[in-house]
Amino acid sequence: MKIEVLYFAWLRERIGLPRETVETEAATVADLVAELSAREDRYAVAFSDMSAIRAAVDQDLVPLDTALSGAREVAFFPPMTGG
Amino acid sequence: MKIEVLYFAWLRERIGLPRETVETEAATVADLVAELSAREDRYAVAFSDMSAIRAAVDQDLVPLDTALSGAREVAFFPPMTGG
Amino acid sequence: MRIVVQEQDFSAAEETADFGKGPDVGAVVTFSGIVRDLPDDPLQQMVIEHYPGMTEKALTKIAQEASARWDLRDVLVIHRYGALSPGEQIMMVATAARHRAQAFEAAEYLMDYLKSRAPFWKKEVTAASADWVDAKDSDEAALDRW
Amino acid sequence: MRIVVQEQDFSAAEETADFGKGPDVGAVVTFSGIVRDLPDDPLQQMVIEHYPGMTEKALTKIAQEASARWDLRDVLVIHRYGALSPGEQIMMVATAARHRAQAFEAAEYLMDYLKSRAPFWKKEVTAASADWVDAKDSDEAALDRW
Repeated sequence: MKIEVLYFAWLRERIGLPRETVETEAATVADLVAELSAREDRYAVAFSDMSAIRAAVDQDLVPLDTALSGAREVAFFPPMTGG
Repeated sequence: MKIEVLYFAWLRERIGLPRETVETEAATVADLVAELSAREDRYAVAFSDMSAIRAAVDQDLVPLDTALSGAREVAFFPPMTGG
Repeated sequence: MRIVVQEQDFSAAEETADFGKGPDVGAVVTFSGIVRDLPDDPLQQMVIEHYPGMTEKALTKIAQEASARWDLRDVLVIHRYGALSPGEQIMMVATAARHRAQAFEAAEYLMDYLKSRAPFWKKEVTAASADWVDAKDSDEAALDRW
Repeated sequence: MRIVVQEQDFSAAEETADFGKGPDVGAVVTFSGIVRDLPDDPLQQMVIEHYPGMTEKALTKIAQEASARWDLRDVLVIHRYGALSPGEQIMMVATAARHRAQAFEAAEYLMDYLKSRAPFWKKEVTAASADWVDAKDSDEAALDRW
């Protein structure tokens, strides 16, 4: 399946791009992270501390074990700091 | 001594005047209340439930046993309801 | 610090236009109190009586205590008296601080003390009656949290 | 309910001029967040990144939850993104309710959730550095009270 993957804040800076289309068969968000990390060092570095990473599937904040079936858009980012 | 005595809200309405000058030797605020209550029924009625009365001496909220020595102005009123 | 006690209406927008300006201010909280209508017996007027002189003194003391306790960079208290109609503004407070918790807590403190320690009394006038508003036990109890 | 996410500045006065009008509203609380300067290394810019689409969705959800929980009569959330200078407004929330406790609590709830659950990220740019602001444990902990 094709998934739009988005990166924000320092995750975007470390990976070096704001978004990309990924062809993947990953079952969960965590599986997608493992797949990306195996691809290139910059992903492995960016995702090295998953306690500092939050994820959203189709614009809803979700836990990392969330299934990806039917997902169109997955986003990764650090804890939010709005307000 | 001469003291300016002020009444507010329903206390003012029951006593029928907003302020008066009182010649008194009352030692405390409570003594002044007793003296006024002994004077006329409308005072006795207004002061009948002292748990519903607050007092200020020279514009500071005080307990009823506060001494009156040196006081220029004493005010009586129900619990405040501002805001 | 600015304390205003007046009969006429005020513009919350104008009062807060220059409020809390400063390099150190990260949070501004405002509270406005408005005359609500009564559900069953429509309110004609809310009459607010006050104790001139003591009112300003009490509000100044409350604002000074809040300023010291929460390290406020600015504080504003405006309270009206006289006859108000439903929908009219009764009063407002504003607090400016470095962080949001300070600004929120100080504004709530100001409101709690203003309600039970500043000499204002409200009377609700309807076609059928004119009653002084009773102080609530919960208003006095609210002071215990500070 | 009104949710605004925009780059340009806004007028708190205009936004709240007609806010919370209604026979039932007795209390309006507003909170404004402002870019503070940094004490040692003067701030040149506060850059706010956001996630278009998710931001509006998250803010709407937070505002709807606050409205239901505190029976709000009106709620407003405005949040900017882009490069801001010290002293500029970052965001504001406003709540209108029957009583003051509802308006205060709802505004604090909105701020607590907005801070940790709406997709905004702040970067502080000075002459010497450009650092993403770390989320505070205390911000996450603040959610536990609700």
